[in-house]
Amino acid sequence: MTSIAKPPVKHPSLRKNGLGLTTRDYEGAMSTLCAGCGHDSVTAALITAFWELDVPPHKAAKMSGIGCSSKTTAYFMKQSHGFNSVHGRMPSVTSGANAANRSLTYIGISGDGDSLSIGLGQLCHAIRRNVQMLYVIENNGVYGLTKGQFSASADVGSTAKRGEANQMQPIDPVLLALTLGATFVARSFSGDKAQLVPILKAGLRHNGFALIDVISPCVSFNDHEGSTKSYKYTREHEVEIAAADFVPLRKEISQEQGAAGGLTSVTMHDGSIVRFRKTAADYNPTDRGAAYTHVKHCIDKGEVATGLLFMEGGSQTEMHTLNKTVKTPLVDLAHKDLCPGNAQLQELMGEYR
Amino acid sequence: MTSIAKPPVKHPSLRKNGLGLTTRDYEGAMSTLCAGCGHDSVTAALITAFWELDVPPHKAAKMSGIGCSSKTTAYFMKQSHGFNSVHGRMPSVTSGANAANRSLTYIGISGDGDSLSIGLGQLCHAIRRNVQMLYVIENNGVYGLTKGQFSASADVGSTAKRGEANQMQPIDPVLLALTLGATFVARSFSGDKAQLVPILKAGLRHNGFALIDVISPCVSFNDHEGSTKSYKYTREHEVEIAAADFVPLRKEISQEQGAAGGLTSVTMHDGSIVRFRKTAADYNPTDRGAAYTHVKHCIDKGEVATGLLFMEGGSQTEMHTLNKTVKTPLVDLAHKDLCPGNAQLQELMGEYR
Amino acid sequence: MSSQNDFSFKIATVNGTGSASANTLLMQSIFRMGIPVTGKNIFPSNIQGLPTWYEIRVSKDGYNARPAEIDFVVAMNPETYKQDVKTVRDGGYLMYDSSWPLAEELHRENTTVLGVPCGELCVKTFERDRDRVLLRNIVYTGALAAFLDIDLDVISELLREKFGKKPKVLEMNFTAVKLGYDYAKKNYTCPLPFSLKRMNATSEHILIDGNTAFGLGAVFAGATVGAWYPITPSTSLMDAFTAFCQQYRTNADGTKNYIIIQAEDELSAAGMVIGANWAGARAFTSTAGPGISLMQEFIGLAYYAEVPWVCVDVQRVGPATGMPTRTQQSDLFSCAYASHGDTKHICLYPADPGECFTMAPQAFDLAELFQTPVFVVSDLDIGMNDWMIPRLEWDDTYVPNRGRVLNADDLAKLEKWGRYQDTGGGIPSRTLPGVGGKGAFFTRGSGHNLNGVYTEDSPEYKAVLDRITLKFKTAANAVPKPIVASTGNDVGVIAIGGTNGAVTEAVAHLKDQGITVDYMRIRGFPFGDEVVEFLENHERIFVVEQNRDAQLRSMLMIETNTNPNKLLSILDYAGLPLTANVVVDAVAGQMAGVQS
Amino acid sequence: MSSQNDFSFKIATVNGTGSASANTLLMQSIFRMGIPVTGKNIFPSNIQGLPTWYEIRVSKDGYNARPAEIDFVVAMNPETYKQDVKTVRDGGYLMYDSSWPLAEELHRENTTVLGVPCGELCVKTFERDRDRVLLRNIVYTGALAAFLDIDLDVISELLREKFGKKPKVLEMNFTAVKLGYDYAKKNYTCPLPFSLKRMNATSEHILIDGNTAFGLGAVFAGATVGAWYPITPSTSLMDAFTAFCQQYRTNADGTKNYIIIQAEDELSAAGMVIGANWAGARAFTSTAGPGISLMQEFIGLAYYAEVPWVCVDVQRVGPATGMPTRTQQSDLFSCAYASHGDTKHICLYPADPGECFTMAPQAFDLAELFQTPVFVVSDLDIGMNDWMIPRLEWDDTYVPNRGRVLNADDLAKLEKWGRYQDTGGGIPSRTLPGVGGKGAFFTRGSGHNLNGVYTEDSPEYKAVLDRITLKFKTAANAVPKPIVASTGNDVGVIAIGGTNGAVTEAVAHLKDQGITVDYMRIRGFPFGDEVVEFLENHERIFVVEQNRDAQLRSMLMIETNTNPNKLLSILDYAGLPLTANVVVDAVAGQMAGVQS
Ligand SMILES: Cc1ncc(C[n+]2csc(CCOP(=O)(O)OP(=O)(O)O)c2C)c(N)n1
Ligand SMILES: Cc1ncc(C[n+]2csc(CCOP(=O)(O)OP(=O)(O)O)c2C)c(N)n1
Ligand code: SF4
Ligand code: SF4
Ligand SMILES: [Mg+2]
Ligand SMILES: [Mg+2]
Repeated sequence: MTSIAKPPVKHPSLRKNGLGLTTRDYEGAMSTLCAGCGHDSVTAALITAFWELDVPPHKAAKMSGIGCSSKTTAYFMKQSHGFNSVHGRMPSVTSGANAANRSLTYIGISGDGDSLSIGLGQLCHAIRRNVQMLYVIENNGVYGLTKGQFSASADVGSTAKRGEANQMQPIDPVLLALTLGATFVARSFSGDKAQLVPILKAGLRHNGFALIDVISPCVSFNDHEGSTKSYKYTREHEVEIAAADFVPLRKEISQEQGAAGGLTSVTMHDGSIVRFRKTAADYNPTDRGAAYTHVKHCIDKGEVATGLLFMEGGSQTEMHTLNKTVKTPLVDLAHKDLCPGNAQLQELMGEYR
Repeated sequence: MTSIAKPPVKHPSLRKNGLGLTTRDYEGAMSTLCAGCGHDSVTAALITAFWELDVPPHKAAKMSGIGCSSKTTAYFMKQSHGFNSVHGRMPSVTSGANAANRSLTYIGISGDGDSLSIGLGQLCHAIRRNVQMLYVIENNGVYGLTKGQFSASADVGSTAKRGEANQMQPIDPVLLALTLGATFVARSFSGDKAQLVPILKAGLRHNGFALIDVISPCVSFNDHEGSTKSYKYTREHEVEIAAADFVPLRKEISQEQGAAGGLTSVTMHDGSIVRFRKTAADYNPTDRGAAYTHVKHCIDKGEVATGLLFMEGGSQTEMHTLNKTVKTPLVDLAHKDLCPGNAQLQELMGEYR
Repeated sequence: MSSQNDFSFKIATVNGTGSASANTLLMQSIFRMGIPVTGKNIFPSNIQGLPTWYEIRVSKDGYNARPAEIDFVVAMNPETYKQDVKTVRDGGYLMYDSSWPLAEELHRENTTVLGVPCGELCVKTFERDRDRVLLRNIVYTGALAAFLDIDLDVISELLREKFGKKPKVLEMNFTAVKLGYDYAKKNYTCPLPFSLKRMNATSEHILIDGNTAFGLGAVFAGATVGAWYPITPSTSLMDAFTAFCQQYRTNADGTKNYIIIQAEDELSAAGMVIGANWAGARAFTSTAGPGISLMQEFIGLAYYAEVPWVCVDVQRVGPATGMPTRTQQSDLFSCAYASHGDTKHICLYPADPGECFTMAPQAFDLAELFQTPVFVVSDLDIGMNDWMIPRLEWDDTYVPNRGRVLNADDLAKLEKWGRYQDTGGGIPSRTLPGVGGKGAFFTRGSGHNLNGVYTEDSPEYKAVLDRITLKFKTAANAVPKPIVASTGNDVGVIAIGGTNGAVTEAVAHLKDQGITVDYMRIRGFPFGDEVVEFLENHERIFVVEQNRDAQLRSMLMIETNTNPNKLLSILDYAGLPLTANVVVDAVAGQMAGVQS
Repeated sequence: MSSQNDFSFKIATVNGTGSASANTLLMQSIFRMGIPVTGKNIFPSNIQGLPTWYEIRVSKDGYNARPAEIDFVVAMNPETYKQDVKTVRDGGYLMYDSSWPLAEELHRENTTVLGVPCGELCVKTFERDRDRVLLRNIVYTGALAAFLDIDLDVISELLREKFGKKPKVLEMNFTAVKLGYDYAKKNYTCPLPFSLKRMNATSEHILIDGNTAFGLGAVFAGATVGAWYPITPSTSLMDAFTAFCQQYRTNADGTKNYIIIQAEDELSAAGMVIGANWAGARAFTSTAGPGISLMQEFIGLAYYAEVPWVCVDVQRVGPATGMPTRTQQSDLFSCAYASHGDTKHICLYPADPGECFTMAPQAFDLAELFQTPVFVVSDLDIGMNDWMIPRLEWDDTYVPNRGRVLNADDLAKLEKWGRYQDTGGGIPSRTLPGVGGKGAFFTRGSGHNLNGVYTEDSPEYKAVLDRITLKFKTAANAVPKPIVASTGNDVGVIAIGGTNGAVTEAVAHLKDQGITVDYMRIRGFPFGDEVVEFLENHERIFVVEQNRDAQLRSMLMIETNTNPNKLLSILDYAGLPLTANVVVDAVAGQMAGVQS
């Protein structure tokens, strides 16, 4: 027993999903994060999302960089392979893994330091390549693991624990992703599981790169008065713009009841449907320009726009689609399908004379 | 005599500027770029801009990365120090030089490969830090020096010399800079010296990070039919949105005659004025959101929006301003102003007991 | 085994619970009692909730190496009881928080177990949860005061210095100390057979860590630009530089005579430092292994373009992310031979925080004199642990050696100037941006000739590279000389950096056993004449280093052509500071083998 | 000095003017005449307008090293006349384009100057500027055909193969050949004293460069993922892989059995390759020095987390950007000891394009068997120049050695599985994502124990590192064995990679001078038993390498504890392929010194 008593992450029930698994089967190692860290709530939401989606744990791959946030891949789905790589370079490792084996569900978890400082270039280029993965930024405005320096997502005027205010303008991953042509862009809050889970589910099923910026407070270094990434600040300034109900293909009808109000539907590549329940008037989450303007507007007002902010269904620009990669994962091709053999070689040799 | 006859870069006159120097005094080594390379025209425009601004050559520092574009710093102002650093990392080297000596005029020259692939992270963070420098991207859509691979600025459908079309969406440095909060954003064309020179001048005087994306065709690898970065394509699709007249402080009145049409004036930190002559209706180059929307709109229509697209005058977020750095360049401080001395040390030692 | 002022104890706690300040308080109290003391913090790479240990060694003889044996374990973390119990020496003592009784199977023979219900005492006395958690540490401090005879007045004085302005907090701390103290006194025979007694051996000393010392040294050396990216265990170095700059470099009008940039990564930090030095500032960065790996390209640029800069590598356990909160000397190669192509770099190897301070100006002087990257190769143990060292002194006559920088006047006297021409010893002269005229030149990492002009011509390229080789030879006798303790023995020991305490102690212990050896501590790379002489003058040489691959030994072979057969490795690379017995055992074992 | 099929000539032109294809045509013609021939392209790091040279060596004995002397210089670039004239051997010949008359001061005694007005002939004959520039190269080809007795039929045949579908172009080329040929015949005595005569020594050979050969080898080895960033001189390697994949790996429906990603930089390329290998593909990257520097952090991750991958380093001249279009062997250290912390990596050293092909499957097999990065350390000379080598052969019985990969069935048989447990020789077993169950594990570059669980415990950490050390020992005898040519001499020569031709030739020449030496060409790192034996069995050993710092010699010392006194360096690092005389002179000089 440590002197810090941590409440074990609670799961709603031990119901079974379509694979006959309970949420327990989606758990991982004991978290070593601080008690109350937002990241642990994201972990809990991920467990629910994967469970509800019936993703077989061994068919998922958990990818991360370095940071408290990047550690969270160890805390769920111990039946999945995981790769805690190097700081800021998870996008490339995931791109490579996906290149080799397109049949897995890739979940990448990163922090604001990992993604927006050292890893900014890789994040942008993974978006550009539209690599199929769900990319979660557990955004707390600081470098947690190295003890609380401001990250590039720290807002102007947000104060550090010792009082000094950040002066530099933040990089907003949502605006950035919209600018770079990301095909799925969302923002949520670790403290809002009801909103987070459906977005995670939609992101996991998106045929391309799905980015979710999750405000995930750091209780040790950035949850005080004056911080704009604290639980309190986020709760008070969160404005839900567009909620998403994710409707997996075969459950389409049974979930219909969840829908209410003005609905926009986007059909995904596998036929499943995401319904945007607009909570902000006039919000059209399939219009990139409008999404950008709206999110920017919220930022200017000091509001945190959350929800599934933008999405293009059935993306045609996913990396393998553009490459025309064979459907069979490359790792499953037999050597005989890959090696031309000596007869071909000898024919070729004629060209080198 | 090589077998390739290259017309020497022509300068309008051997008139003297305020320092009594002619444009010859702003020349550099003989260019080793291909005859007709757009980059050489940018060099010529830079010579004119520096000359017209009366910048003493030795008070400028020419910074670059690696690429054909990055070589161009050698081809002008041989009286300035130059630093051809490593691929994609010019922003950091320039930031450091500027940190040490804020009294120089920093001109950074890069390519689309250097800036948008390997150097993307550094470019974004130099923008975020608002380091005072003029950052020129000589954008040709390819890696010239490594023989014509597509860069991240290649448009979808633009073809390579051997015919294959680029499939991935481009990263647009202008939209990116606007999103990241850049305080001066422009686009121009190496073939349009009349437009380019005033923008360069304004950028050189901007108190903060000034980004100019200059479409600068690569005659060897990307100037053919099918390319969207060719001379022909750019000429045909260029749409001037906002032209800038740069009015240096002490010449304010004499240049007034250049102004015509609807004018917006922005006063810069040193009192000089930039006048935007709007050539597109309703264009307000001091409204970031509007600039973004407009540029995006042009892109969607296949147009290349050029001109001084956005500018915030008298920036308060320039790196040294935020840091409250002393006005004297740090390199000019004497050791006695830097070293506390032994008496202070002994006093301090008391705290370590 | 009873001893006064010569024992060690270890406190096992959980990180993020306030034990760090209690442990510092303990160490400081002993120091204030005039007794030489050393503390080693063994902490996890996490913020809260994982096991952490603090080892304190009290040594009247002034030995500061990590103790080979622990006389007394204070087991405050039930999760690690099991392993903590094992680390008590035979016949030693174990104190634990008896609020949670120790399971029977965890008891150990030959160890005296002392239960002190610290948690329970806190719960009974304090109301708020937070206070109960925090003050539990002060309770064990009080108990230790009783067990070890720590002067309560000293503890009170320290608490007063710390909490003087918060009387309520101070009051609670006093109460907590008393709780522990009284409980121990009441229930056990105090003090234990080993205990403390005031001495007067620390009055000219301070307690400081190497990162702080270097940060301070950089201020005195005149560094004006710092660029960095956070990474354990180097972060506190730039934090210290920042704090000292704020203190000493802020002008009356609030403007700053410095700028410190938290870069977006280590590549950028390196670039900034190179740019700033190129522009003429003294600029530096600090990092750890992963940062050194990321900086490799830039290091090669600075080497070949001959731009000075200083980089502190506070080494941690590699390879890869490794163990960020453990210590090692495993970046010797990565620093000395950093970057692709033919490259060699000046390295300084501080042995303690005192040398971190003195080597700061040396590093900048060498970097500017030789126009090349200089690495200060420290480690986690030196950088983050508090060491007892003599007070730092500054020589006010110090003038920075900026090397051969030509200004406009100097240039006026020259007919022609070539940036990369040899001006003696292989060292070229340089100019700074802003000087113009014939001093203007183009810095490039691509092929250039002695005048800095681009070249792809083989002889021109070679002329520059060969001159750099010559420059490096010159540097060999400009770096800090080794410290040699020789009584003319055939057998020698060589070490670098933070193992000095352990090796010094080992040499003394060996002598007690009748084995006399000479000892050389290397302080700089390239190796100078003294190093070569030592190698030549000894028949058998033990090379002590904290890495797996004998990197120092390899460097000695490569650079001096010493016959490998006479270089015997003593390697220790499991991540903790070296203990003297490792060296004693290895040397004595070998010598016995030879003699028999 | 008159000779048949044994001479060399050099053509000086301007890049970007079409001379490259003319030079290839010349070389290919000689090859088709059955005569052994080698060509070295010495080109600038720029696209158009700078001097470039092409050296062709004709050697009936099959020597393929760069020639020490040039018998005949074809000076087509007036800008470099001055230096080109100097490179003709005494008594040699110089042809130049007499359209621009040679200045008096550029004439040289003891050299026969042959003016051929190539430019003028073109201007008179062809109308379009473009044709005039391009065909000027064909005119000198024609003149050389006359001077050297190149079979015009062979030239015609080659032109027909190339331009068969463009009759007008073909016609013009024929005309241009004739122009040069006739002019030479008419104005000079042809052939020159050295000339060509058909042989039958090339029928089982091909002309190919190493980058193409490795790209092809990677296809045969079953690599499915390539990730890269363009950099000279490695770019053409991934270009070749791409082209061969398009040819051999595109399915009937247009889908591809491969994916090649142009990454945003080398860090990303390394990450992709590591990710792809981790997922179970054979994936690789290719780069040059700067890329190796940038990949250092990732290399350490793969080393410590034990993820296989293959990286080809096509070395160029360092340090820094250096001379991208010149050759060197100066990344030996950067590859073998890449990354911070204690790390060592398997390296393969191909000597020619043939070995680039055969080492491709070897590299992937070794990477997967040992679960570690493998470097194929090539260089610009091997990678980008056309070499005459025996036709490539593929053994259709080859089965990829995937090493100890456990699938679900394998796992079912085990009670418990630990990722980093030794399964023999220090090699662990691994699983691929997708397998689940007890095969699932967490890959991390931070401290982990033999079961892959996170640890900060010293013994646990050490156990993994020590097992990796053992694994590396096992690898020493699994990498390609050295090629040893021994006749039991006391004196040996050691070389690696592309200098093999020069060293082989030198050994022969030395023998002619009465100096017999043994020769070992090392092909892999870590060094196996044969390497150690060779070192032990020779009293004096010359280590030939193309770098300044004797990196190979250093590695030999470090890894085998060889006495440095017997290892003599022959270093050549100015950027051009090695010539045999450098070795001959150094060895003969030393031997003379010893004997006298
Ligand atoms: C190359 C490298 N540089 C620096 C570090 C040190 N480091 C570890 S985590 C981290 C920042 C983490 O911040 P973030 O991604 O926001 O994660 P958080 O801990 O806040 O969840 C840094 C700088 C490292 N591991 N590797
Ligand atoms: C680390 C590193 N990787 C790769 C290269 C090779 N390289 C040189 S220039 C260049 C691309 C240049 O493209 P761009 O910046 O667009 O310049 P351009 O030549 O098109 O003007 C590359 C990849 C290098 N020099 N360094
Ligand atoms: S330091 Fe912050 S981010 Fe890290 S675990 Fe603790 S609360 Fe979470
Ligand atoms: S290759 Fe292209 S970019 Fe480079 S110099 Fe030639 S035209 Fe310019
Ligand atoms: Mg964070
Ligand atoms: Mg380009």
